[in-house]
Amino acid sequence: MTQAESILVIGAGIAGMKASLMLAGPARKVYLVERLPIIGGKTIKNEESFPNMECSTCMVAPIQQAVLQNPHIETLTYSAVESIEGSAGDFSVSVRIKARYVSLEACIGCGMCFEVCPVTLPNEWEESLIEKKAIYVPCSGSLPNVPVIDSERCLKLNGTEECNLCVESCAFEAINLEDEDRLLELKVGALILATGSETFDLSALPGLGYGALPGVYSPMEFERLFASNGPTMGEITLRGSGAVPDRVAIVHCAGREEQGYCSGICCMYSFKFVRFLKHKLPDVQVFNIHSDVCVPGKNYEDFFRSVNGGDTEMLFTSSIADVHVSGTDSGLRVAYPDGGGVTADLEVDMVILAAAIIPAPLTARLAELAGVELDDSGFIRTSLDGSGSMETSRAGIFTAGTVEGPKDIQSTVIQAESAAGQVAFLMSSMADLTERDPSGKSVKS
Amino acid sequence: MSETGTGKTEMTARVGVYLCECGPNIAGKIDLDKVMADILSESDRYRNVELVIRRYGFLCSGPGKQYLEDEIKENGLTHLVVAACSPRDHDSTFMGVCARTDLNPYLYRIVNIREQCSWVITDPEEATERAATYIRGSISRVLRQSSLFEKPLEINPDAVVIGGGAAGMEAALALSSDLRRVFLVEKSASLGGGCGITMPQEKAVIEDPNVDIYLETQMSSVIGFLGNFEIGLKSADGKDEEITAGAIILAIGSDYSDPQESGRISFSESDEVHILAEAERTLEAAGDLKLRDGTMPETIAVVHCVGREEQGYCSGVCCSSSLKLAAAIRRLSPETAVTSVYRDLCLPGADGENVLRMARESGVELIRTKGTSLSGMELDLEKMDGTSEKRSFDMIIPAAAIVPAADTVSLAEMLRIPLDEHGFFKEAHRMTDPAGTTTEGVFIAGTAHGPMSVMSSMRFARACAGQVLTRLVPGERIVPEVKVTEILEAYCTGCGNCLDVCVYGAIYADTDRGISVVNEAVCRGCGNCFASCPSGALRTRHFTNEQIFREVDEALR
Amino acid sequence: MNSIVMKQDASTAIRELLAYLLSSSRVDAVLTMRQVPETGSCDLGLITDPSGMVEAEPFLPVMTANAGQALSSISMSGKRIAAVLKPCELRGFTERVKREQGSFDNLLTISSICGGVFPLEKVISGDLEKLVPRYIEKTARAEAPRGLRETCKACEEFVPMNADISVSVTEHGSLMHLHSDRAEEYTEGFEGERIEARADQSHIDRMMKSRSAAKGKLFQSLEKSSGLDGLVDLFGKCVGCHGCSRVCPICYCQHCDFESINFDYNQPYFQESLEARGALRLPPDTILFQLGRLTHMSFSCVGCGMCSDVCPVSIPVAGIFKKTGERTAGLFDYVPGRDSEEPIPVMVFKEEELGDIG
Amino acid sequence: MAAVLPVGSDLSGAMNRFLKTILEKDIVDAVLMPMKVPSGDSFAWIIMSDSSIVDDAEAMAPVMPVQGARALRSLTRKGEGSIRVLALMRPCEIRAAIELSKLGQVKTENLILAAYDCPGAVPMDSFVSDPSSGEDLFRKMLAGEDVSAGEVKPSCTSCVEFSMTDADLHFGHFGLGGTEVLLIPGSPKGMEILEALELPADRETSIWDEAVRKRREKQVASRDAAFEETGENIRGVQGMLNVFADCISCRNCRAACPICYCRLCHFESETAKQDPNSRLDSAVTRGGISLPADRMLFHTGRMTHMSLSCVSCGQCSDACPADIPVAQVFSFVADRTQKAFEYSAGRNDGDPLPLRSFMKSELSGIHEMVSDAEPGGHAHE
Repeated sequence: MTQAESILVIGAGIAGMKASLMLAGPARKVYLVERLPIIGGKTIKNEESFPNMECSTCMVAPIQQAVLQNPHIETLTYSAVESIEGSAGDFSVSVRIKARYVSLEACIGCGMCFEVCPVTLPNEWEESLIEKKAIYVPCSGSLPNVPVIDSERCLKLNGTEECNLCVESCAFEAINLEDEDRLLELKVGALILATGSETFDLSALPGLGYGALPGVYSPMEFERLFASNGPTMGEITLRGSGAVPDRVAIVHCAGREEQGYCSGICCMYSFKFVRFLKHKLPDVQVFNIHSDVCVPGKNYEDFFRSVNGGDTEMLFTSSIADVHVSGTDSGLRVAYPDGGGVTADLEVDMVILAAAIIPAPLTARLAELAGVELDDSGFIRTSLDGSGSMETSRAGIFTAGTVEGPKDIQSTVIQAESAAGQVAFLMSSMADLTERDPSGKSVKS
Repeated sequence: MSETGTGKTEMTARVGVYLCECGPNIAGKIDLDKVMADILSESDRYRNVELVIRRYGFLCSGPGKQYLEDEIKENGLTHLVVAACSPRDHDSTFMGVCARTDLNPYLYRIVNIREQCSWVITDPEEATERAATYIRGSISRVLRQSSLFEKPLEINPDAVVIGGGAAGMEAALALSSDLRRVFLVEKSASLGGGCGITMPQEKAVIEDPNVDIYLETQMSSVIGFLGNFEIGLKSADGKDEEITAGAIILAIGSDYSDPQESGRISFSESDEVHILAEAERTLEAAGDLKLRDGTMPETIAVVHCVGREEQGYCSGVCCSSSLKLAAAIRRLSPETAVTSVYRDLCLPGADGENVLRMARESGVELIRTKGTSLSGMELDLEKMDGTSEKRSFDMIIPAAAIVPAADTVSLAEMLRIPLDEHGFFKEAHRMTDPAGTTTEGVFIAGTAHGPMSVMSSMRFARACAGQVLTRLVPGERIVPEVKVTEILEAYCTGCGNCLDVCVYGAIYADTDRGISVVNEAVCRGCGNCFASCPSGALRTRHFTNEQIFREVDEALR
Repeated sequence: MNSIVMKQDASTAIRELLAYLLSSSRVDAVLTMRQVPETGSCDLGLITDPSGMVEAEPFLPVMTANAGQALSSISMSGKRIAAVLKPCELRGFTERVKREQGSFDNLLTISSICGGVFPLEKVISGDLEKLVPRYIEKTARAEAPRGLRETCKACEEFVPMNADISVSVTEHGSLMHLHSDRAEEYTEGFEGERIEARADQSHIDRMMKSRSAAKGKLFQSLEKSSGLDGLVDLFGKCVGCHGCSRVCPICYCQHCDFESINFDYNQPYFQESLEARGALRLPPDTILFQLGRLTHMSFSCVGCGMCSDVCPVSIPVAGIFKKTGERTAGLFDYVPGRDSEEPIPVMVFKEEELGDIG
Repeated sequence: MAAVLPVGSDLSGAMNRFLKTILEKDIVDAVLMPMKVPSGDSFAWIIMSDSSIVDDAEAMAPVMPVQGARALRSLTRKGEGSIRVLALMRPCEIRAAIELSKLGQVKTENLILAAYDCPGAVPMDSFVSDPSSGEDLFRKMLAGEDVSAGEVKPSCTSCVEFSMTDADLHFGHFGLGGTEVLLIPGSPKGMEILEALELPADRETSIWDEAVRKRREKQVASRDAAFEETGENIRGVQGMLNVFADCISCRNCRAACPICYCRLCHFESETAKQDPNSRLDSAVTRGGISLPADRMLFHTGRMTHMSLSCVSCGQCSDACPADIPVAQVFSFVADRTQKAFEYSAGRNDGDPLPLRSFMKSELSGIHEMVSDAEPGGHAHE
């Protein structure tokens, strides 16, 4: 049985990066595959992460740099896994590296090509709050800081016209419009699935007015609104009117009833939003409409109490599913059953919906590819033997992070370290099988 | 080598200064030719130094690195200054280039003329002048740097796990192999720890040939660092033993708060009040919960969030274990009415929802209150709609908060790791390194880190195991920090100032010689001791005062 | 020898020369004694602005610190310096240059036939106003004023050796003798009548006579405390503060061995000494320090007298070191500071010295 | 309560005999006392194990050439203190020794620190120039007669800690007319010695207490007057510059100070040495500088390092060749810094050194600052 000495990690968020850094070494190569053109995952979309309120990019950038500069990690951005065959210790995986049309070596990220590109389209990384060009980097501060061309919308690549503006603008001949996808066949000993999660699609809840009413925001939209490298450079201004909100309501547990579980982190990021609002707009009035407050663990209650003092009014509702948001001529009205079941309403300018955490759309496809079971909620199933193991239902394939269920950054990192440990153990015990130490005693140097 | 009059040979230094254009980022703002001329014009300031000064497009690119390597070899450079971007980006890149030549990587210095110069200074002249000052400062500094050599150390891959509960056993199983021995040290007479129910791993741990179990034993002393700890063990019958290991995992679990600690809860010995953990144990052992007089209670109340106010945190697990207990009682004796009184239901994740559904289906009465107080056997409930109601029950089960274990403080002192504001071991970083501590090689698993569920405890244990498995690889050696502090024996008087301020416990007193000594394998080069020494007896390598002041002198000229 | 006649008194003339050197930027800084008019306190000044010359007192008969010691690191800076040095300070500096502690490369040395200096306590007690006028008058007549430092009264090396410029003040007037090309080059534009003249030899001979006599008396007085008892008698009261070594121009070590860990003892050592001798002095080795210092530097002692000035228990250190120094240097017929190329005796050996060993 | 030591002809002789008996009875291995040097014009600390040598020693020396704590420092700094030594010193020397024990320089396990009521000391330079009149002066001071303040060491005129300190054994003789000495035990070690000599500690000490109280009142008054004057002299930067104008940087004050235990002083290490180029640059910018340089940096710097442990023993003034009132300035400042930290140097009450420990309350100012910015927090404007 041939023994592959390398590992495949799918997803370059904080879980994938931590696991890769722990496993990469002279004796063991790590392939890190990431769907997006940049690494960093969801964490770098938040300006600050709770409970430390530490600047997320300052916390994650050193990890990103370590990954990019580690000679034993081959980072394959803008790529996707297409097939996974074999068994523990001997998987063969095919990876499609999509054409980026910009050379990772030559480009220095000067951004001259963005200005000249005639095509603009919504930037999904920024929750479409801002536009981007056909040749783009998702956000400023992207790592690797090399753009990619959207082949459907580029006039040259979709055959509309012979446009060559970006190529001419590039002083470093980094743009090659004849670039093609590449297929990579990898031999790996183990896999770690760390592809993260998604927030609940709030348009499926018409009662809360998301999509219809411009003043209603999803959590990721508000994160990008507050981000200093975001669409509004961190200024909190309402869509359309551009006005600064005076009264903001944060509605908890949006999608909890539909998903059938509490995601455990929405209360915390809602209170973080209160800190954001009070930081930028000191006189703003903030209301949290909530049922249960879920702030478990030693670090979170202090954070909740620091907000619960004067910064926000906690409004309890006996049934979070019956909260209703409607438009008025001056703004928005939120109607909710109070503690005694009587409907109360609240006039506000802005509503932020604390959406539940759900499996990412591609998780099901990935599970099918990897031949691993999902749990009832659509997350990857682990701990089948009741222990803390991060192994999936298929031997040799492990998982870590929110792809396995909603969790905070601390638990994500803990799962990444556990998965990395199990992979290291598996690989060394594999090596054990082939070169067992004759005396059987543990080799102590 | 140049011969001086009195027959003494004096080393001529050849300093290479390379300015990176970095496309428009640097060359666009700074007039590099003027900078080069400026520096060359003052080269007589340095005695016995020849300056080699060049500019190049992209020093960090492949060809750029090759160019630097050739330049070092061809010019026989003794020192290298690279004026480019932030050390965070390419310090290790250029040290790698030096490593490929025979120029010691510590006789090199990177000067940030991008983030700290061209990107932030609008006026080009000022930026150019500032860049020249930075580079002159670095030349003066690099001339006073000395070569440093990495000293790889052999490591002992074995691990010591303190605490035989769920987390401890999980860590032991995750770590033990033919290549790595695990010493599982448990204070009490049996494994299983505080969670009251027999764990499946217990049998596996006892049968594992690579796990040595020490019952009724505590850790009495520890010195050393990652890869080389010497640990003293003391057993209850006074036997002392010394073992060596490469890592220590603290899995000492936690205790429960005293319910009466909160002002609003008071009951006497005779009242039928049993804390949740106790009730769980009796239920699992006896199969049911009887009153002291042997009869079955008709009404039971489980009170959540007891101690949350006083401890300042929600323990996060009492809701699910309380409701599981309530549902179990209902199943075992349907005629007993069970009421759960709570403030917030903390049931994250899918299994949290299942527990809630199970409790409701088995007929547990759920009452949410703003606050609940207990005197004797009577509860006073402040309902959400503002009304309040007094109800008495045959048995009351308060869910007490999880608090730090008793010997947390003594262990923390022994291992020189700090405690957090609630008294648990303080993690290295709440988000990016929750299992590590400030002492490299010491990890925290389970409720010793803070309140968490049994599953999270086991996950924490495997995370600690992961750190050990990936950092202490049998046969591989670790390279400790090179830029450490050294104490000059000639000058040290052993007054112990530095001993007090060393966070990592890297300095010890050598009373025979009357001086303090740095254990260079433990030292992390933070420089605290260097600042605390009243005399000039300490020196942090690569950051000596001489180097820093000469750089500052240049900047102030 | 090419000389310049000084119209006014020597101090004013040299003050003008220094101001000229600064304003014509021949030099970047000058080193000279200064006296602050209001407080009367004197110090050694490194002056870079010509206007600072008003406080300069180049020939003030005071030595707050040996200028050779103060000058050494400054002379290594690569900047051009002009320094007014008494002969023993210049010789002290020369000895330091031999130990890589200074450099003549960018230095213009101005010295003078030295009438000696007053001890520190006379400067502190404020009687300088009274003493200085009489001092000037007497030295001009080659007579020795009263109250000088012991080693100054007995100093026979009062004529400057290898200075760039030396000043001689006699009844007939004061002259500035230019000994080196650098002196010629630096004083080129400085107006002043140039004549061919040497220092008045008779003036020098008369000073030498009184100085030799004083030296004989000084050494005679120290002779009676010789041998081991004499040593304990002289240095018995030394408190081990090492002040003498700190102000000595020849002691250049960054960290004196007698202050290092080598002279720290643990209890077994004390126990043995107590068993052997029944009693022991604490702190130990105060007399050993004096002997050690004598062996390390006495052959280079220039007899400037700074050590006696700072000794808190008034031990005549300078006299003892000058007497011992002259004997040890004499073995190698070496005069400390006479010539910067002459190697330090103990650092080199000559073939024939190995005769009896071979 | 205390035991009594009868005094024959003279006080010092009685104490000598007491120490000799302790040595003869092997209660201690050695005693440390001052002894006149052969040239007769100074004293030195001698450690004696041979009891016959004690006769040549003098329990109470008129002058303090070497601070007692400096002698103890050289004895016990290195290794374990295995020799059992009784050291008889002035109160300020004992307090300096206790201060040094907190800095690891004096190990007190096997030391018995004994002190006596100190009438003050004769200045070093006047004693060396005329030893006999120095000894007469000291005899008068011992007998309690008034002597003109100018003749006594300046620091001793404003010394308020001249009697009982935290010593193990104290020889109290003030107010007893020189006929007897009270042996006051200050610690179990002191008691052991009295028990070993079967001297009952049954004498009450009211007369002695009263004499000490009255003398302290007088001393406090003269100290406050001295502080008043010193405070005026060193007012403002110019005040300090004037007081230290004659300093020639010979560092005798640091060498004489018992608390300055550093082998290489920070102000002589590479840290404080300026590169010749930058030294000249500063000379250019200021038009001229005084050499040897950094005179005031040394004095103010030394003050910051040791002020909290200063026991006002006056050695620095005694050793200064330029007669600068260093001790008056340093004790004036030490009085205030030690009050600021509620710490008094030389006490054995378990008080840790202020700069090596902190009280929660002291962090109040800092605490607010820290809690605003979360650990690792980033203010994003």
